[in-house]
Amino acid sequence: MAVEIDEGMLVRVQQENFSIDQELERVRARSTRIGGIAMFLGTARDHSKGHDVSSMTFEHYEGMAQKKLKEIRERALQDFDIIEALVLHRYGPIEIGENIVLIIIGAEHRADAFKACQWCIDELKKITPIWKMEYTPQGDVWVEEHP
Amino acid sequence: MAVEIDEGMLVRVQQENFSIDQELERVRARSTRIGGIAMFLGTARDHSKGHDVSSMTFEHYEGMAQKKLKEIRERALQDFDIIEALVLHRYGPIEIGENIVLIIIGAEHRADAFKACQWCIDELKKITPIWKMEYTPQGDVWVEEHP
Amino acid sequence: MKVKLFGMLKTMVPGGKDLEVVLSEGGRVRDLVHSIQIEHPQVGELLDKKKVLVSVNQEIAHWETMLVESDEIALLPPFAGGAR
Amino acid sequence: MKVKLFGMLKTMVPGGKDLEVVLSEGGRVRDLVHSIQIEHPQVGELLDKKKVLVSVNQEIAHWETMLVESDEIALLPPFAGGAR
Repeated sequence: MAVEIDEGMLVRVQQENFSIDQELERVRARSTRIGGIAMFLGTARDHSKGHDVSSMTFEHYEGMAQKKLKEIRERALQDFDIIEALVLHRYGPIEIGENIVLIIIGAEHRADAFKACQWCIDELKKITPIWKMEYTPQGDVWVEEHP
Repeated sequence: MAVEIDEGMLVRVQQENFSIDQELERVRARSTRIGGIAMFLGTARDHSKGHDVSSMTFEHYEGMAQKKLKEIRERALQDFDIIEALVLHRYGPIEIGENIVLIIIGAEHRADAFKACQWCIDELKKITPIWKMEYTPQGDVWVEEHP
Repeated sequence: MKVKLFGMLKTMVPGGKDLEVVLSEGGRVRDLVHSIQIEHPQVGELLDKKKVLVSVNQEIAHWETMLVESDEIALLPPFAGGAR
Repeated sequence: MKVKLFGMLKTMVPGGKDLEVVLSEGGRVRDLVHSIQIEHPQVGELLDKKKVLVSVNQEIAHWETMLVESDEIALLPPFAGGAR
Protein backbone atom coordinates (compact mmCIF):
# COMPACT_ATOMS: atom_id res chain seq x y z
CA MET A 1 0.00 0.00 0.00
CA ALA A 2 2.95 2.34 -0.61
CA VAL A 3 1.66 5.72 -1.69
CA GLU A 4 3.53 7.26 -4.63
CA ILE A 5 5.21 10.37 -3.28
CA ASP A 6 7.32 12.66 -5.41
CA GLU A 7 10.11 13.44 -2.95
CA GLY A 8 11.24 16.34 -5.12
CA MET A 9 8.00 18.16 -4.31
CA LEU A 10 8.66 17.88 -0.58
CA VAL A 11 11.84 19.99 -0.74
CA ARG A 12 11.73 23.03 -3.00
CA VAL A 13 13.28 26.42 -3.58
CA GLN A 14 10.97 28.34 -5.87
CA GLN A 15 10.06 31.83 -6.96
CA GLU A 16 6.28 31.38 -7.07
CA ASN A 17 4.03 31.72 -4.06
CA PHE A 18 2.46 28.55 -2.66
CA SER A 19 -0.86 27.43 -1.17
CA ILE A 20 -0.64 25.90 2.28
CA ASP A 21 -3.68 23.68 1.60
CA GLN A 22 -1.98 22.28 -1.48
CA GLU A 23 1.33 21.64 0.29
CA LEU A 24 -0.52 20.05 3.20
CA GLU A 25 -2.06 17.53 0.82
CA ARG A 26 1.40 16.25 -0.08
CA VAL A 27 2.12 15.54 3.59
CA ARG A 28 -1.27 14.04 4.48
CA ALA A 29 -1.09 11.80 1.41
CA ARG A 30 1.79 9.94 3.04
CA SER A 31 -0.18 8.10 5.71
CA THR A 32 -3.53 7.79 7.45
CA ARG A 33 -1.55 7.35 10.67
CA ILE A 34 -0.92 11.10 10.76
CA GLY A 35 -2.80 12.71 13.64
CA GLY A 36 -0.79 15.85 14.36
CA ILE A 37 0.55 18.31 11.81
CA ALA A 38 2.76 21.18 12.95
CA MET A 39 3.49 23.96 10.50
CA PHE A 40 5.65 27.02 10.39
CA LEU A 41 5.06 29.78 7.88
CA GLY A 42 7.49 32.68 7.70
CA THR A 43 6.08 35.87 6.18
CA ALA A 44 7.61 39.19 5.16
CA ARG A 45 7.40 41.74 7.98
CA ASP A 46 7.29 45.49 7.33
CA HIS A 47 9.75 46.10 10.14
CA SER A 48 13.21 44.80 10.96
CA LYS A 49 15.62 45.76 13.73
CA GLY A 50 14.05 49.15 14.28
CA HIS A 51 13.63 50.25 10.67
CA ASP A 52 10.79 50.05 8.15
CA VAL A 53 10.99 47.59 5.31
CA SER A 54 9.05 48.18 2.09
CA SER A 55 9.84 44.86 0.40
CA MET A 56 12.63 42.30 0.09
CA THR A 57 14.44 39.97 -2.26
CA PHE A 58 15.88 36.54 -1.50
CA GLU A 59 18.88 35.18 -3.35
CA HIS A 60 19.88 31.52 -3.09
CA TYR A 61 22.79 29.36 -4.16
CA GLU A 62 21.09 27.17 -6.75
CA GLY A 63 21.90 23.53 -6.10
CA MET A 64 23.44 23.94 -2.66
CA ALA A 65 20.26 25.49 -1.22
CA GLN A 66 18.19 22.52 -2.42
CA LYS A 67 20.83 20.11 -1.13
CA LYS A 68 20.74 21.63 2.35
CA LEU A 69 16.95 21.61 2.51
CA LYS A 70 17.00 17.97 1.47
CA GLU A 71 19.49 17.23 4.25
CA ILE A 72 17.21 18.96 6.74
CA ARG A 73 14.20 16.87 5.69
CA GLU A 74 16.18 13.64 5.85
CA ARG A 75 17.69 14.36 9.25
CA ALA A 76 14.27 15.35 10.60
CA LEU A 77 12.77 12.05 9.38
CA GLN A 78 15.65 10.17 10.98
CA ASP A 79 15.97 11.98 14.29
CA PHE A 80 12.33 12.60 15.21
CA ASP A 81 9.33 10.31 15.52
CA ILE A 82 7.53 11.80 12.53
CA ILE A 83 5.99 10.50 9.33
CA GLU A 84 6.60 13.19 6.73
CA ALA A 85 8.29 16.57 6.37
CA LEU A 86 8.01 19.29 3.74
CA VAL A 87 10.47 22.18 3.46
CA LEU A 88 9.90 25.01 1.03
CA HIS A 89 11.63 28.39 0.56
CA ARG A 90 10.95 31.14 -1.95
CA TYR A 91 13.49 33.32 -3.73
CA GLY A 92 13.23 36.52 -5.74
CA PRO A 93 11.21 39.64 -4.86
CA ILE A 94 8.70 39.26 -2.03
CA GLU A 95 6.17 41.86 -0.90
CA ILE A 96 5.25 42.63 2.72
CA GLY A 97 2.87 40.02 4.12
CA GLU A 98 3.78 37.41 1.52
CA ASN A 99 4.97 33.87 2.26
CA ILE A 100 8.72 33.24 2.47
CA VAL A 101 9.24 29.82 3.98
CA LEU A 102 7.06 26.84 4.91
CA ILE A 103 7.75 23.79 7.06
CA ILE A 104 5.09 21.09 7.45
CA ILE A 105 5.61 18.08 9.72
CA GLY A 106 3.16 15.19 9.91
CA ALA A 107 3.42 12.84 12.89
CA GLU A 108 1.26 10.43 14.84
CA HIS A 109 1.40 12.71 17.86
CA ARG A 110 1.69 16.43 18.17
CA ALA A 111 4.65 16.75 20.53
CA ASP A 112 6.96 15.10 17.97
CA ALA A 113 5.54 17.22 15.16
CA PHE A 114 6.22 20.46 17.07
CA LYS A 115 9.75 19.44 18.05
CA ALA A 116 10.71 18.52 14.49
CA CYS A 117 9.09 21.64 13.04
CA GLN A 118 11.05 23.96 15.32
CA TRP A 119 14.26 22.09 14.67
CA CYS A 120 13.78 22.33 10.89
CA ILE A 121 13.30 26.09 10.79
CA ASP A 122 16.18 26.67 13.22
CA GLU A 123 18.44 24.42 11.16
CA LEU A 124 17.29 25.98 7.89
CA LYS A 125 18.45 29.38 9.09
CA LYS A 126 21.81 27.96 10.11
CA ILE A 127 22.83 25.92 7.08
CA THR A 128 20.87 27.02 4.01
CA PRO A 129 22.66 29.38 1.59
CA ILE A 130 19.90 31.94 1.17
CA TRP A 131 20.35 35.70 1.58
CA LYS A 132 17.91 38.53 2.07
CA MET A 133 18.05 42.08 0.77
CA GLU A 134 15.69 44.50 2.48
CA TYR A 135 14.48 47.69 0.80
CA THR A 136 14.28 50.39 3.46
CA PRO A 137 13.86 54.18 3.46
CA GLN A 138 17.59 54.32 4.31
CA GLY A 139 18.50 52.28 1.25
CA ASP A 140 18.89 48.64 0.25
CA VAL A 141 20.57 46.40 2.80
CA TRP A 142 21.83 42.84 2.60
CA VAL A 143 20.75 41.34 5.89
CA GLU A 144 23.27 39.56 8.06
CA GLU A 145 21.22 37.44 10.41
CA HIS A 146 24.26 36.30 12.40
CA PRO A 147 26.64 39.23 12.36
CA MET B 1 -5.14 52.04 10.81
CA ALA B 2 -7.19 49.53 12.80
CA VAL B 3 -8.11 46.58 10.62
CA GLU B 4 -11.68 45.36 10.95
CA ILE B 5 -11.48 41.87 12.38
CA ASP B 6 -14.53 39.77 13.15
CA GLU B 7 -13.42 38.20 16.43
CA GLY B 8 -16.19 35.63 16.17
CA MET B 9 -14.48 34.12 13.14
CA LEU B 10 -11.26 33.62 15.11
CA VAL B 11 -12.89 31.20 17.56
CA ARG B 12 -15.30 28.66 16.11
CA VAL B 13 -16.85 25.28 16.68
CA GLN B 14 -18.33 24.14 13.39
CA GLN B 15 -19.43 21.04 11.52
CA GLU B 16 -18.03 22.01 8.09
CA ASN B 17 -14.48 21.39 7.03
CA PHE B 18 -12.19 24.41 6.69
CA SER B 19 -9.43 25.65 4.39
CA ILE B 20 -6.14 26.46 6.08
CA ASP B 21 -5.33 29.13 3.48
CA GLN B 22 -8.61 30.86 4.21
CA GLU B 23 -8.17 30.73 7.99
CA LEU B 24 -4.60 31.97 7.62
CA GLU B 25 -5.88 35.07 5.84
CA ARG B 26 -7.86 36.04 8.94
CA VAL B 27 -4.68 35.96 11.03
CA ARG B 28 -2.38 37.68 8.53
CA ALA B 29 -4.98 40.41 8.00
CA ARG B 30 -4.35 41.56 11.56
CA SER B 31 -0.91 43.08 11.06
CA THR B 32 1.99 43.49 8.66
CA ARG B 33 4.24 43.06 11.69
CA ILE B 34 3.62 39.31 11.61
CA GLY B 35 6.78 37.45 10.58
CA GLY B 36 6.27 34.00 12.10
CA ILE B 37 3.10 31.90 11.97
CA ALA B 38 2.95 28.61 13.86
CA MET B 39 0.06 26.27 13.14
CA PHE B 40 -1.24 23.04 14.51
CA LEU B 41 -3.68 20.91 12.56
CA GLY B 42 -5.13 17.81 14.18
CA THR B 43 -6.40 15.17 11.76
CA ALA B 44 -8.33 11.92 12.18
CA ARG B 45 -5.98 8.94 12.51
CA ASP B 46 -7.00 5.43 11.46
CA HIS B 47 -5.45 3.99 14.61
CA SER B 48 -5.86 4.67 18.31
CA LYS B 49 -4.34 2.92 21.30
CA GLY B 50 -3.65 -0.29 19.42
CA HIS B 51 -6.93 -0.65 17.56
CA ASP B 52 -8.15 0.40 14.12
CA VAL B 53 -10.54 3.28 13.74
CA SER B 54 -12.83 3.55 10.73
CA SER B 55 -14.26 6.99 11.48
CA MET B 56 -15.25 9.19 14.40
CA THR B 57 -17.79 11.69 15.67
CA PHE B 58 -17.21 14.68 17.89
CA GLU B 59 -19.86 15.99 20.25
CA HIS B 60 -19.56 19.39 21.94
CA TYR B 61 -21.34 21.30 24.64
CA GLU B 62 -22.80 24.15 22.58
CA GLY B 63 -22.06 27.47 24.23
CA MET B 64 -19.55 26.22 26.77
CA ALA B 65 -17.21 24.86 24.08
CA GLN B 66 -17.15 28.24 22.31
CA LYS B 67 -16.68 30.01 25.65
CA LYS B 68 -13.64 27.90 26.51
CA LEU B 69 -12.04 28.35 23.08
CA LYS B 70 -12.56 32.10 23.45
CA GLU B 71 -10.85 31.98 26.85
CA ILE B 72 -7.92 30.11 25.31
CA ARG B 73 -7.48 32.72 22.58
CA GLU B 74 -7.68 35.59 25.04
CA ARG B 75 -5.22 34.06 27.49
CA ALA B 76 -2.80 33.29 24.66
CA LEU B 77 -2.95 36.92 23.48
CA GLN B 78 -2.35 38.08 27.04
CA ASP B 79 0.35 35.65 28.16
CA PHE B 80 2.50 35.33 25.02
CA ASP B 81 4.20 37.91 22.83
CA ILE B 82 1.95 37.23 19.85
CA ILE B 83 -0.23 39.31 17.54
CA GLU B 84 -3.19 37.08 16.67
CA ALA B 85 -4.58 33.64 17.48
CA LEU B 86 -7.23 31.52 15.77
CA VAL B 87 -8.80 28.44 17.38
CA LEU B 88 -11.18 26.22 15.47
CA HIS B 89 -12.69 22.79 16.26
CA ARG B 90 -15.09 20.68 14.22
CA TYR B 91 -17.95 18.57 15.52
CA GLY B 92 -20.10 15.85 13.98
CA PRO B 93 -18.94 12.91 11.85
CA ILE B 94 -15.34 13.06 10.62
CA GLU B 95 -13.69 10.63 8.21
CA ILE B 96 -10.10 9.33 8.50
CA GLY B 97 -7.59 11.91 7.30
CA GLU B 98 -9.97 14.82 7.71
CA ASN B 99 -9.30 17.98 9.72
CA ILE B 100 -10.44 18.10 13.35
CA VAL B 101 -8.83 21.08 15.01
CA LEU B 102 -6.78 24.07 13.90
CA ILE B 103 -4.67 26.55 15.86
CA ILE B 104 -2.96 29.44 14.06
CA ILE B 105 -0.69 31.88 15.91
CA GLY B 106 0.78 34.98 14.28
CA ALA B 107 3.70 36.67 16.02
CA GLU B 108 6.62 38.92 15.18
CA HIS B 109 9.05 36.13 15.95
CA ARG B 110 8.75 32.39 15.60
CA ALA B 111 9.75 31.27 19.10
CA ASP B 112 6.74 33.06 20.63
CA ALA B 113 4.44 31.69 17.93
CA PHE B 114 5.51 28.10 18.62
CA LYS B 115 5.21 28.45 22.39
CA ALA B 116 1.70 29.90 22.18
CA CYS B 117 0.57 27.34 19.60
CA GLN B 118 1.62 24.41 21.77
CA TRP B 119 0.06 25.96 24.83
CA CYS B 120 -3.26 26.49 23.01
CA ILE B 121 -3.64 22.91 21.83
CA ASP B 122 -2.58 21.52 25.22
CA GLU B 123 -5.04 23.81 26.98
CA LEU B 124 -7.81 23.05 24.48
CA LYS B 125 -7.57 19.37 25.34
CA LYS B 126 -7.74 20.15 29.05
CA ILE B 127 -10.63 22.58 29.29
CA THR B 128 -12.85 22.32 26.19
CA PRO B 129 -16.04 20.25 26.53
CA ILE B 130 -15.70 18.18 23.38
CA TRP B 131 -15.99 14.39 23.23
CA LYS B 132 -14.97 11.84 20.65
CA MET B 133 -16.66 8.60 19.66
CA GLU B 134 -14.51 6.22 17.64
CA TYR B 135 -16.00 3.60 15.35
CA THR B 136 -13.83 0.49 15.59
CA PRO B 137 -14.14 -3.17 14.50
CA GLN B 138 -14.78 -3.92 18.20
CA GLY B 139 -17.69 -1.48 18.34
CA ASP B 140 -18.28 2.19 19.03
CA VAL B 141 -16.29 3.70 21.90
CA TRP B 142 -16.48 7.05 23.62
CA VAL B 143 -12.88 8.04 24.08
CA GLU B 144 -11.57 9.06 27.47
CA GLU B 145 -8.39 10.94 26.81
CA HIS B 146 -7.53 11.28 30.48
CA PRO B 147 -8.84 8.11 32.09
CA MET C 1 -34.11 20.81 37.02
CA LYS C 2 -32.66 19.54 33.78
CA VAL C 3 -29.16 18.05 33.76
CA LYS C 4 -27.46 17.84 30.37
CA LEU C 5 -25.52 14.68 29.58
CA PHE C 6 -22.66 14.28 27.10
CA GLY C 7 -20.59 11.55 25.52
CA MET C 8 -20.52 8.21 27.27
CA LEU C 9 -22.97 9.38 29.96
CA LYS C 10 -25.87 9.22 27.51
CA THR C 11 -25.27 5.51 27.05
CA MET C 12 -25.60 4.99 30.80
CA VAL C 13 -29.14 6.23 31.32
CA PRO C 14 -32.34 4.75 29.91
CA GLY C 15 -33.35 6.58 26.74
CA GLY C 16 -30.00 8.34 26.54
CA LYS C 17 -31.63 11.70 27.22
CA ASP C 18 -30.85 14.52 29.63
CA LEU C 19 -31.80 13.88 33.27
CA GLU C 20 -34.66 15.53 35.15
CA VAL C 21 -33.70 15.95 38.81
CA VAL C 22 -35.80 17.46 41.59
CA LEU C 23 -33.77 19.73 43.83
CA SER C 24 -35.03 21.23 47.07
CA GLU C 25 -34.57 24.96 47.69
CA GLY C 26 -31.07 25.95 48.79
CA GLY C 27 -29.66 22.81 47.26
CA ARG C 28 -25.99 22.51 46.33
CA VAL C 29 -24.13 20.57 43.65
CA ARG C 30 -23.48 17.97 46.38
CA ASP C 31 -27.22 17.38 46.77
CA LEU C 32 -27.72 17.12 43.03
CA VAL C 33 -24.93 14.54 42.81
CA HIS C 34 -26.57 12.64 45.67
CA SER C 35 -29.93 12.51 43.85
CA ILE C 36 -28.25 11.27 40.69
CA GLN C 37 -26.31 8.62 42.61
CA ILE C 38 -29.53 7.13 43.88
CA GLU C 39 -31.30 6.95 40.54
CA HIS C 40 -28.30 6.30 38.28
CA PRO C 41 -25.63 4.47 40.30
CA GLN C 42 -23.36 4.00 37.26
CA VAL C 43 -23.25 7.75 36.61
CA GLY C 44 -22.99 8.31 40.36
CA GLU C 45 -19.85 6.23 40.57
CA LEU C 46 -18.10 8.30 37.89
CA LEU C 47 -19.12 11.48 39.71
CA ASP C 48 -17.75 10.04 42.94
CA LYS C 49 -14.42 9.21 41.33
CA LYS C 50 -14.32 12.75 39.89
CA LYS C 51 -14.09 11.29 36.40
CA VAL C 52 -17.20 13.25 35.56
CA LEU C 53 -17.31 16.95 36.41
CA VAL C 54 -20.38 19.07 37.05
CA SER C 55 -20.72 22.41 35.28
CA VAL C 56 -23.03 25.19 36.41
CA ASN C 57 -23.75 27.88 33.84
CA GLN C 58 -20.93 26.57 31.67
CA GLU C 59 -18.24 26.72 34.32
CA ILE C 60 -16.84 23.76 36.24
CA ALA C 61 -18.46 23.83 39.69
CA HIS C 62 -17.38 22.74 43.16
CA TRP C 63 -19.63 20.42 45.11
CA GLU C 64 -20.45 23.24 47.51
CA THR C 65 -21.75 25.55 44.78
CA MET C 66 -25.34 26.64 45.52
CA LEU C 67 -27.90 26.01 42.82
CA VAL C 68 -31.00 27.86 41.73
CA GLU C 69 -33.74 26.57 39.46
CA SER C 70 -32.60 28.65 36.47
CA ASP C 71 -29.03 27.30 36.51
CA GLU C 72 -27.78 25.42 33.46
CA ILE C 73 -26.35 22.14 34.76
CA ALA C 74 -24.34 19.58 32.84
CA LEU C 75 -22.34 16.44 33.60
CA LEU C 76 -19.05 16.38 31.71
CA PRO C 77 -17.12 13.17 31.10
CA PRO C 78 -13.35 13.45 30.40
CA PHE C 79 -12.75 15.72 27.40
CA ALA C 80 -11.34 14.31 24.21
CA GLY C 81 -11.16 17.22 21.82
CA GLY C 82 -8.19 18.08 19.66
CA ALA C 83 -5.85 15.41 18.41
CA ARG C 84 -3.39 13.22 20.27
CA MET D 1 39.08 29.20 -11.44
CA LYS D 2 35.67 30.85 -11.00
CA VAL D 3 34.55 31.84 -7.52
CA LYS D 4 30.79 32.45 -7.09
CA LEU D 5 29.73 35.44 -5.01
CA PHE D 6 26.44 35.92 -3.18
CA GLY D 7 24.56 38.61 -1.31
CA MET D 8 26.56 41.55 -0.02
CA LEU D 9 29.80 40.22 -1.56
CA LYS D 10 28.67 41.19 -5.03
CA THR D 11 28.47 44.82 -3.96
CA MET D 12 32.12 44.67 -2.84
CA VAL D 13 33.78 43.80 -6.14
CA PRO D 14 33.87 45.91 -9.31
CA GLY D 15 31.13 44.85 -11.69
CA GLY D 16 29.45 42.74 -9.01
CA LYS D 17 30.23 39.56 -10.90
CA ASP D 18 31.82 36.26 -9.88
CA LEU D 19 35.60 36.33 -9.36
CA GLU D 20 38.18 34.74 -11.61
CA VAL D 21 41.14 33.53 -9.53
CA VAL D 22 44.30 31.82 -10.77
CA LEU D 23 45.30 28.92 -8.55
CA SER D 24 48.59 27.04 -8.85
CA GLU D 25 48.52 23.25 -8.89
CA GLY D 26 48.10 21.64 -5.49
CA GLY D 27 46.51 24.80 -4.14
CA ARG D 28 44.33 24.79 -1.05
CA VAL D 29 41.40 26.95 0.09
CA ARG D 30 43.97 28.89 2.13
CA ASP D 31 45.82 29.85 -1.07
CA LEU D 32 42.60 30.86 -2.79
CA VAL D 33 41.69 33.07 0.16
CA HIS D 34 45.15 34.62 0.03
CA SER D 35 44.77 35.49 -3.67
CA ILE D 36 41.38 37.07 -3.01
CA GLN D 37 42.76 39.05 -0.06
CA ILE D 38 45.34 40.70 -2.31
CA GLU D 39 42.93 41.71 -5.05
CA HIS D 40 39.80 42.37 -2.94
CA PRO D 41 40.88 43.43 0.55
CA GLN D 42 37.28 44.15 1.64
CA VAL D 43 36.20 40.61 0.83
CA GLY D 44 39.46 39.33 2.27
CA GLU D 45 38.76 40.93 5.62
CA LEU D 46 35.37 39.19 5.88
CA LEU D 47 37.03 35.88 5.01
CA ASP D 48 39.65 36.50 7.65
CA LYS D 49 37.03 37.20 10.30
CA LYS D 50 35.23 33.98 9.23
CA LYS D 51 32.12 36.02 8.48
CA VAL D 52 32.26 34.67 4.97
CA LEU D 53 32.63 30.91 4.47
CA VAL D 54 34.09 29.12 1.48
CA SER D 55 32.19 26.24 -0.06
CA VAL D 56 33.75 23.63 -2.30
CA ASN D 57 31.33 21.58 -4.38
CA GLN D 58 28.43 22.91 -2.31
CA GLU D 59 29.83 21.92 1.09
CA ILE D 60 31.45 24.27 3.59
CA ALA D 61 35.23 23.76 3.29
CA HIS D 62 38.14 24.07 5.71
CA TRP D 63 41.07 26.27 4.75
CA GLU D 64 43.24 23.17 4.33
CA THR D 65 40.94 21.57 1.74
CA MET D 66 42.83 20.81 -1.50
CA LEU D 67 41.38 22.26 -4.68
CA VAL D 68 41.33 21.04 -8.25
CA GLU D 69 40.44 23.09 -11.32
CA SER D 70 37.00 21.48 -11.71
CA ASP D 71 35.85 22.31 -8.16
CA GLU D 72 32.82 24.54 -7.75
CA ILE D 73 33.87 27.31 -5.37
CA ALA D 74 31.65 29.92 -3.70
CA LEU D 75 32.00 32.56 -1.02
CA LEU D 76 29.04 32.55 1.35
CA PRO D 77 28.15 35.57 3.50
CA PRO D 78 26.06 34.95 6.66
CA PHE D 79 22.81 33.22 5.73
CA ALA D 80 19.50 35.00 6.19
CA GLY D 81 16.86 32.58 4.99
CA GLY D 82 13.66 31.77 6.79
CA ALA D 83 11.94 34.32 8.96
CA ARG D 84 12.99 35.85 12.25
